[in-house]
Amino acid sequence: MKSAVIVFPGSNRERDMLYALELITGVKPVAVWHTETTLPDVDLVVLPGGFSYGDYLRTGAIAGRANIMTDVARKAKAGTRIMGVCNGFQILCEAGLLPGVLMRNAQLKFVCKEVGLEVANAKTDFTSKYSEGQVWHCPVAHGDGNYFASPEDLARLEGEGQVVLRYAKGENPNGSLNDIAGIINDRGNVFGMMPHPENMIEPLNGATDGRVLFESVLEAVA
Amino acid sequence: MKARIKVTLKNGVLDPQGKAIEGALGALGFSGVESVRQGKFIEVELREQNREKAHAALDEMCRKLLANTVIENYAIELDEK
Amino acid sequence: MKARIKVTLKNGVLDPQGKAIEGALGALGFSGVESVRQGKFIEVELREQNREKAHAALDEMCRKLLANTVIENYAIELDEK
Amino acid sequence: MIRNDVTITPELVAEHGLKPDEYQRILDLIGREPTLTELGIFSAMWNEHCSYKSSKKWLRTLPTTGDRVICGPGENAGVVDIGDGQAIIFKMESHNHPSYIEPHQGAATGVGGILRDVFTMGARPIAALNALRFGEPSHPRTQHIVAGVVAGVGGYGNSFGVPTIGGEVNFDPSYNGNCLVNAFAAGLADTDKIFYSEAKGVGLPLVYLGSKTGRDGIHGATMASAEFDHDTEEKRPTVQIGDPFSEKLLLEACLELMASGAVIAIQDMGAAGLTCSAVEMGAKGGLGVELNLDMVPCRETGMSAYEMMLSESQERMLMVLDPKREKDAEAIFHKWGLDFAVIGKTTDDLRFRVMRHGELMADLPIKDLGDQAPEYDRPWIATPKRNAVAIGDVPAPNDLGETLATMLALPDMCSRRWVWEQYDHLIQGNTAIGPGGDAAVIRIGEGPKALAFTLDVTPRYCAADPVEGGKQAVAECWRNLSAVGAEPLAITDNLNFGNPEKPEIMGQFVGCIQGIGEACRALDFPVVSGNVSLYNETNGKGILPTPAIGAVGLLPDVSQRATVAFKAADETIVLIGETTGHLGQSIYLRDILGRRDEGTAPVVDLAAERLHGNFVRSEIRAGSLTAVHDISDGGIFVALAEMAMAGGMGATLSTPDDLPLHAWGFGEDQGRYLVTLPEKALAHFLGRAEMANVPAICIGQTGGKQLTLGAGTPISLERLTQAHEGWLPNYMAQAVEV
Ligand SMILES: Nc1ncnc2c1ncn2[C@@H]1O[C@H](COP(=O)(O)OP(=O)(O)O)[C@@H](O)[C@H]1O
Ligand SMILES: [Mg+2]
Repeated sequence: MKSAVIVFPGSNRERDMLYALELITGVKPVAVWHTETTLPDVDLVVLPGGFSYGDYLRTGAIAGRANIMTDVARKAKAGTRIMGVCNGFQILCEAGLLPGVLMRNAQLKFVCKEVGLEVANAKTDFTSKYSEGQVWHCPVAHGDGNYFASPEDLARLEGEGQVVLRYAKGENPNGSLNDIAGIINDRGNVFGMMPHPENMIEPLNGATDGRVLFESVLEAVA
Repeated sequence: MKARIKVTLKNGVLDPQGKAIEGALGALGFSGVESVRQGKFIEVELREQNREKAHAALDEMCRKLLANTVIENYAIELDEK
Repeated sequence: MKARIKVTLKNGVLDPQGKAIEGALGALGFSGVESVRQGKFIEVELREQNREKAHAALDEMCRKLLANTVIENYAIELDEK
Repeated sequence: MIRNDVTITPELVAEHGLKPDEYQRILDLIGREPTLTELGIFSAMWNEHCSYKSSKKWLRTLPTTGDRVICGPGENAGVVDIGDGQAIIFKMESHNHPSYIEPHQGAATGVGGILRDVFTMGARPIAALNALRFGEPSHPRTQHIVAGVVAGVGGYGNSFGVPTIGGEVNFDPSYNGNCLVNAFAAGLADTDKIFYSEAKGVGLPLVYLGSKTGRDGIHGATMASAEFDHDTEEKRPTVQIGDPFSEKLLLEACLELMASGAVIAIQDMGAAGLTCSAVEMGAKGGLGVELNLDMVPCRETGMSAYEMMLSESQERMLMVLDPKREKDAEAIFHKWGLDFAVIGKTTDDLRFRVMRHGELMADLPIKDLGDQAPEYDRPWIATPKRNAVAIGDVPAPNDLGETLATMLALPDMCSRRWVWEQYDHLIQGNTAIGPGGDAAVIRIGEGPKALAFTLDVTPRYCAADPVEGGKQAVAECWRNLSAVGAEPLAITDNLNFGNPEKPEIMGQFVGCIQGIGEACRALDFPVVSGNVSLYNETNGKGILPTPAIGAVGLLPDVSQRATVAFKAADETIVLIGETTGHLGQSIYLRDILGRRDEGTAPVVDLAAERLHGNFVRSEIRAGSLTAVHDISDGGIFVALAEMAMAGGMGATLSTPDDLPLHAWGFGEDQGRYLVTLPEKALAHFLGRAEMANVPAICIGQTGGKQLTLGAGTPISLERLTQAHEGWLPNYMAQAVEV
């Protein structure tokens, strides 16, 4: 599987993502600098975590309008799989590729800890190797992960099975509506999540639950 | 020309910061605070001297970047003169 | 009574947010932006009906919580009426 | 604009923190009255913070060399060889005064400064830690300072992208007017690609990189050396704002530039920014420096030479570049969106010249600015020894279990989860042991090698007995590293004290250094970098002597590491080390019985320390232990409770026959560990301990959901956990950072 990771000024989990992708897919991913205008031809485009542009103004706002995002939108339309993790999720929302927005955590504090994630939809390319309702463990590390969408958008997301991951009961770390941790677009190729599966891939991390997500994509591509 | 832009959350949009400030004010002993909403206040200095053109440019800046119109409203104020 | 509070950075205090927005506006093709400073805009709804008392309370809220007076200035505006 | 040709009055000299005899020294050195810019330069170079004038004499007594030491104190950070052509580069630094004035930004820029020290030398930061000390919880400013400092430390490190993996938090009334924020950072580099600040070559361009210069923190360095009084408010406008985003860009740009081979020398702009960095680079290289300030990228208009030389704007660097590579270098910086300007050159005449608008604003002998700084042998009085407390004079608690619960919920003893959950401790994906254990462990690259990190000091011991306290701080670090299975390599220190002009305070300082030096020599644990923060006093009252130690250890194989959590039921708990029931200066005496500052500090037997640590480490590496925890504050009972809470499993202890239970369990004797192992392995283990001459006794079994402490009433784990986890979040519940 060929993959690309977009690097914005202020991205800081791109190295973690590059490492995870290479470890799990066996192919070295391409790092793409934000000023580029075209993405390479790949099976998966990843927007990694971090504080692009310092997360100033709004998280993901400035990166959401970077040069490369025009091609991300084009690729999304053409059906390429796109995944945003943490800041990447925030950027996809700001760029309008996913509905809603990630607001400041309800406690107004950055939160880094392991949480349980419940698979709300196991029929996506990103979660097919989990089972529906399964709870797996994954770290979160963010200050703005509080998912919000208009009542109409929310109803649509829930109705169409576009809510893919939820924080397990009682473990919502940020006040997200409906405990939403990850969503997918209606077409099923653009996926965003706040937690960091790339930091849960080898025994050193305490568990390898996050690996399954990458393996799902790998299987979908094959 | 100087401009001031107020970006505020739309009605019905959750405002965790406002809520927390409200709580904190209560804890500090301020009673009678019914609600708090937090927004942004952006001051822009423009080379443009024509008020209309300046306003049009600022409006575009707001729509393209300064406000997320899914959740935010904005208001532009230009310096007198 | 409704009040609006503008919290802005003092002169000379570094404003990384403003700087980043300035850069982003430039990259989006807006020319002629000379400077951007970002502040906060806080709307407070108070039960107090007496203007003077409301102002005094708001002033204290600013000093105690809403503004960081080490680096920020604040301005209070009360609704007409 | 501030003029340069003002008359230098005694008041102006005093405002620059220079004493009359120090000013006379300046007059003698340059043979004329200085210009205002020159006075500013001298005040920056000669204040306590930059010149170490009160501490130098004593710092020289510390051991700073060793087989693995590549570079000791004197550079931006210490460099230690970890094998395979790799080095770990680390240092700790204080940002105490700025953090008291503006907790969030003060702490943030403290973290920014220490990260810069590390990557200036060519290292990519892999770990950050922080030692924090706040006033008593009931003090009206404490909550605000805790909230701001923690948000500031986290905000900067999280955005920059370094895992913040450990540290310390203490509360004490002596910090009411002077909080301590000591930030530690470590980075990884190849031993053949380390960069130093010594300029080489005449006529080479001096390049300014990073953010623009503003009027931030002018007089910040001077402020850091002045005692606070009630007019502190007046000093406020000197705060600097941190911009972690720019720092991250600066990191990437610097590393890219270094890899390109263009960098000859590099120095970050820290305290007293341009002045200190330019003087140091020139003086170290035996070269003069000429600056043209008109070329300095400025954020504000109309800045004078004086202001530019003293500005402490953050996220800036100074480099000497290979002139042939200037264009490539500029391209790299523009790619990262950072300012780049040639602002001067090296010369062969050993003068430090500063030009502004074509005028010579300063012309000083560059070497003398550093070498001729005053150095004091300040008078000192040794701290009087405290009287010992006899065990018989210390009553037992009514209910041992409840007392343990109370102890675990004390401000100094409760869980720090509220703090570390605000720090990204997982980024970079190498965190093998995060916050909450004895030492944090970070894998190096793809392993199997790993490094362990810890920060420690027990200020109440240092106050009671500076020498023993100094020894104890080093020994506890050494113990924490050993407890995870790491070989202790080297330390950095951050010496926080009150006003050194008072002989009693100077006595604390001297005693602590003696103790630190003694422990470092006995444990082969050299000091490779450090920082001194003096004048931590408000209205004449000094802080507890707080020589924080930061230490680094090496694990050859990350899979051979130990953690504190109990792993399985029915395992045997073994106590390593000698127990005498030392209750002097203990948490039990101070906080349970309210007998503050009573008794002698526990004595550290360095030979025993070494023996026990080496034994525990070799057992961890042999895979014979299932859990390991060192014993520190609160004694055996607290250590046991921590292991139980971490593992979600209780334990039953037998009753000692030679000591009262409370003295045995709450005493704070040094050089001890608790370890667990399967019962069937016990006999062999005890045999090996005996062979090694290490005291080891079996004290109980794991299992169940409660702690049974000898004859005491059992207490449930749930109750202990609630108490332990509850205090800090409850205390901070009302604090909001807008
Ligand atoms: N400011 C802090 N930041 C991150 N971790 C911290 C901080 N303060 C304490 N910790 C962590 O909490 C745990 C307990 O701290 P402490 O009681 O000082 O440990 P020890 O007694 O082993 O030195 C340690 O793992 C330590 O690293
Ligand atoms: Mg310990």
